Amino acid sequence: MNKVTTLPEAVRELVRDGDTVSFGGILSREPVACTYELIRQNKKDLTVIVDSRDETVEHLLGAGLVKKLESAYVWVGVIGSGLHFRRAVEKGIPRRVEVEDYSNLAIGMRFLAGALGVPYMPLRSMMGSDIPEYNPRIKITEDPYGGEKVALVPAANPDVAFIHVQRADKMGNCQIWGMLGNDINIARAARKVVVTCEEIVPTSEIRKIPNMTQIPFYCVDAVVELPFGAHPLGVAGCYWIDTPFRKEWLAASQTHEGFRAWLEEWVLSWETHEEYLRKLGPDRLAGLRKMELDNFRIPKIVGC
Amino acid sequence: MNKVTTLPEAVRELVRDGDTVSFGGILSREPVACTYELIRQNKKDLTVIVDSRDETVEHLLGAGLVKKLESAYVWVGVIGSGLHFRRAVEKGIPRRVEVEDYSNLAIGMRFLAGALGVPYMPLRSMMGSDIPEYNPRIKITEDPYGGEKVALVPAANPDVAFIHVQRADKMGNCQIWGMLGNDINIARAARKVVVTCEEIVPTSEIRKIPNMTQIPFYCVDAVVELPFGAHPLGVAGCYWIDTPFRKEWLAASQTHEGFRAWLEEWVLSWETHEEYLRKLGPDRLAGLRKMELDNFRIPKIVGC
Amino acid sequence: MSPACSYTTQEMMVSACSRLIRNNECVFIGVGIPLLAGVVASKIHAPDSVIVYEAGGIGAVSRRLPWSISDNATTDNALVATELWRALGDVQRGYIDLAVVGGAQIDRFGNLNTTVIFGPDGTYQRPASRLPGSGGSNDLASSAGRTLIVMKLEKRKFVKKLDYLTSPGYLGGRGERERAGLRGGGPEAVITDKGIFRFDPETGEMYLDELFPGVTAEEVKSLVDWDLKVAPSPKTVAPPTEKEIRVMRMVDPLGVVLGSKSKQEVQPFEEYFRTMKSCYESMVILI
Amino acid sequence: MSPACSYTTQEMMVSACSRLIRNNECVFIGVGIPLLAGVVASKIHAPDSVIVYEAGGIGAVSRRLPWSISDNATTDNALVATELWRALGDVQRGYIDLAVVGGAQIDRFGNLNTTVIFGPDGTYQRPASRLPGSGGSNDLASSAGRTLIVMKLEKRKFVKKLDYLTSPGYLGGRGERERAGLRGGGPEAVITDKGIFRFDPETGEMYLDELFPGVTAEEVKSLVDWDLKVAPSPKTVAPPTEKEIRVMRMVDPLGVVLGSKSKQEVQPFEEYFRTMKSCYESMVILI
Repeated sequence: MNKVTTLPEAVRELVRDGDTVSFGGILSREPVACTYELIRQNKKDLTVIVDSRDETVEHLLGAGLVKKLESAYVWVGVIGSGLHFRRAVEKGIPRRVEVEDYSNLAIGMRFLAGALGVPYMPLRSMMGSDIPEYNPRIKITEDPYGGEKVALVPAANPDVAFIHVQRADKMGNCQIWGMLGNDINIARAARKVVVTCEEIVPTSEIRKIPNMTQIPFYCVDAVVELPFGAHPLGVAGCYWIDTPFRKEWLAASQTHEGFRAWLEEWVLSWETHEEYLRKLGPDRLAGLRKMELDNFRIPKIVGC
Repeated sequence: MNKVTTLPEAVRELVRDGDTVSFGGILSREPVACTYELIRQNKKDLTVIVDSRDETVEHLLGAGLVKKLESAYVWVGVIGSGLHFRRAVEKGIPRRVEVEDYSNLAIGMRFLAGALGVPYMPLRSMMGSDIPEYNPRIKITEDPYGGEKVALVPAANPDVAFIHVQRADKMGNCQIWGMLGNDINIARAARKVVVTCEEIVPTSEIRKIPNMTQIPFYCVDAVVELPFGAHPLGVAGCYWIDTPFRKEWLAASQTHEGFRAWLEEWVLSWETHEEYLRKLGPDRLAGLRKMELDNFRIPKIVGC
Repeated sequence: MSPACSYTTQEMMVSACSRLIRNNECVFIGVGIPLLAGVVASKIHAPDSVIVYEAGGIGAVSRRLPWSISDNATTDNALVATELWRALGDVQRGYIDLAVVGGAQIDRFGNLNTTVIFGPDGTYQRPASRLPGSGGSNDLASSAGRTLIVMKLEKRKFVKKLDYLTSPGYLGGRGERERAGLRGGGPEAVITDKGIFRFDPETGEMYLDELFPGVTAEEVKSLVDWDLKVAPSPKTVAPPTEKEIRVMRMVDPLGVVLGSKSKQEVQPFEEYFRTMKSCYESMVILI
Repeated sequence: MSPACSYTTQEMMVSACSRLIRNNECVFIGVGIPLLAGVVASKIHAPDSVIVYEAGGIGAVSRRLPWSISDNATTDNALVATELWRALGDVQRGYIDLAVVGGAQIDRFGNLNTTVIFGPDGTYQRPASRLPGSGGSNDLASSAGRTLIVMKLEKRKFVKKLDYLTSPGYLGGRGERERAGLRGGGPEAVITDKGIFRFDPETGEMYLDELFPGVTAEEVKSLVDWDLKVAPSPKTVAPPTEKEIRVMRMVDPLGVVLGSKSKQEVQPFEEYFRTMKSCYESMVILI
């Protein structure tokens, strides 16, 4: 069961125009390299279902690939606003995007429902607010047991999910360190899953600590070894956030034309992730890695 | 936040006659020592909500402490039948027990609902079967999104849950190795949680691998260090199943009187878990430990 | 693949069941014969099948035969150790190709009872005979890609009408699963100690499809409480091979599944310790 | 507790907010001032409070100030690293005592808008100004034991009527939360750069309760778009102590929260690397 492939291959094989897609991670461990590849292959008219996002969704919006966005939050961390999100929603640049708001827990419950194969999930958020007023897919109902009010949200079962993890084996068993976001449910909810990882490890490494395998192989369709696959965001135990890089693309993104030029320079002018890393340069990559390893390392697991 | 106490104290303080109780583990890692203490303190008229069980529920049924049983499965592993379960249900010995059947996933969903603080959970099991015919709390409904049939089960929020884990700190952060059963949801669903553990470790040990902390301190009310707290069942990385011991109590339990005599000998004739372990003897305990460690050890975690 | 010269009925059932497990499948497995069949399949013709245990162990490579769906051995050297609701949730989501379960009563549509036998004046709350309940059986029967059922053939077990329908087969016939809202494929075969039954693709009714060596269709019909249909010319199930027998005896030297030791017999602790140790040692050869 | 001789408004807000966090509380914290306030509280008067971050980090002891609710630092040396839906599910279940959040618009009942400003002809699908959305804010406002809100006091932010109610305060007044089905306690205080607001226990309406040094009630009233009620004799908030200021500057040398560096300014990578390194070194002293 060897699912190892390349990112261009995985995107070509598994994603179609018009698909519904989701991304793992959240502000860190987002599969940024995957969105670069979606942009390179110009996968259009996507419906995107996400919790809270910056780079992944901002880039797709800026590149005009998103038809509809079902989300709780799109903004760029502490360093800026959601420039592309605002431009798309407020001005239709580069294209109109339909929005559908949820809370973060509501998006989490949509993925949980999707992961469990049930059509919806009840929760106690959003009641009394305007979120359901503008989103008819959130239903405020009476629970048939105690007659209490509960909000219902529909299952999310994206066509394709992209998940970036610290390590996976070639079967697709994934071990994630640090915060887990909604990855575990997203992987189970999606029809097809592309895993990119910092490192492909032998299955024997996975077996040393099976309690850390959050995503089982049977959810996964493609495995790609992609070090720095979340750059410029961070990955726990691997590298810290590249803030100067983020500020650069944000500065460029003040205008749509500026972002197109940035895309040309950083995404469209080559074919592979390796070239992107070469352009960043080994010193910068080593610096980001050192900044993380000075603070946090993935613990060493000594099996018996 | 030091929650360390003794088992007699925890049971005295936290459990009342008539309470609804649940137990973690499943066929292994069941908190058997806790049920011994419930029997010693004669906590009566309990409603028990469990997935699949042997020792924990069998002992409580045999001791006549259970008023109602909401479960998916009660039997004694591969070595026997549910003698006390059968005697209670078929003959009312030592007392009548009301039963309410679910499937294992249904019980799991009841705890998940309880853990999330929502009143119910939808699932796709039990439809078309007789389980809902005899259990009016399972409702077959139409989902308001696609009109599909789904079964609903009510949240389980037991008054007290007992969870046995490999290690916990004195705040109550628990790290569990091996199969996890429904423990994570049971701990969150219960109003009060008693954690017994093979070993209390410093919080600094917990911090070496926070991804392994499945139960956060804020769910936990009492922490008791109780090595061999699941005996005669097994605990992954700690000890293997004591089959001869299990066959002995099963043999004794062929009659209710036989079980009372066994209880007298093994549970009621002393006050503390330490005396029980002394009666088992160090050779037997060392043997059980060796049988496990020859096969599986909790991996050593080397932090940075 | 030389046939074994001598084997028990249990061994024959384990062998027949194991052969229905295909390579590369995710197999959700219950205790007893299903469990041993899964282990045998993974050691012989289905090395890339992965066994999923209900309490959360996935893909274990243990030096012990698991004795339950949740004992320590179910996560030794496993690929994943997770939660019960996750494992069964993954079945519900459709990730599990095959489930192998047992039962106490079965009807002609493959529906199972493992809850109660009412007896003459029994009720659900006070039956003549209380059985363990569904466990995960209903969930597997509802949602697994397909299911195999393993049961001894006896007239009181193969009944016209179940006392209680715990786990769905084809309910009242083909099409009824879908109408009830079930998504799993339903039962594929019933493996007994006399032969293998399959289900009519049109009606969903069980028929005798293969016979164990030396068993006749008439004998089988006499052990079933309804007018059993029989395939035009039932094949004979090939007996266990030597290799299959060797593997199963190596894996289960205590006879937990194969039944070579009495369940009731209380063994002294020291003897238990020694037997388990030799068991691990023989399993090591297989890993 | 000597007062600091000089401090910025942001530092005053961080200090005022941090003091409302009690020891032994589980505090669910948003980015920006809430985050820094939580860290300051835990280093000064609330050492046994535990900070919970939305993406799953609980009780981190990091040598870096987390910059978001999900960056690597939120799980460094943490007690628990889990999932987003679990952390917010634990809020829903009632395990979280206090949540600290921000907002773009607030009304007199403490309801918040972080979704859209419609503008003259705007609609939800095409507003004048699109904001990030709820994130976890609605979930916290719905279910946390109580909430603190941190916002700059401006007339366009403290409005008569919200464009869009993202996160519930007391909705239309006391009692309405319960009727809507919400279980959390609702807002306790609003910490601004001019003073602290609290809520009438009877009506749920916001009133000015405490003033920052040198600020008058009239000034505050002029920055609020409705006829603001004022406590009989508003207390003055004590200024930050030297220790508080020292801790916050040590923890945030990049000015991520305190704003000493411009957000837009692009720093060369080498300088960023050096500043982060000195940041870790100063944090080590605090751990």
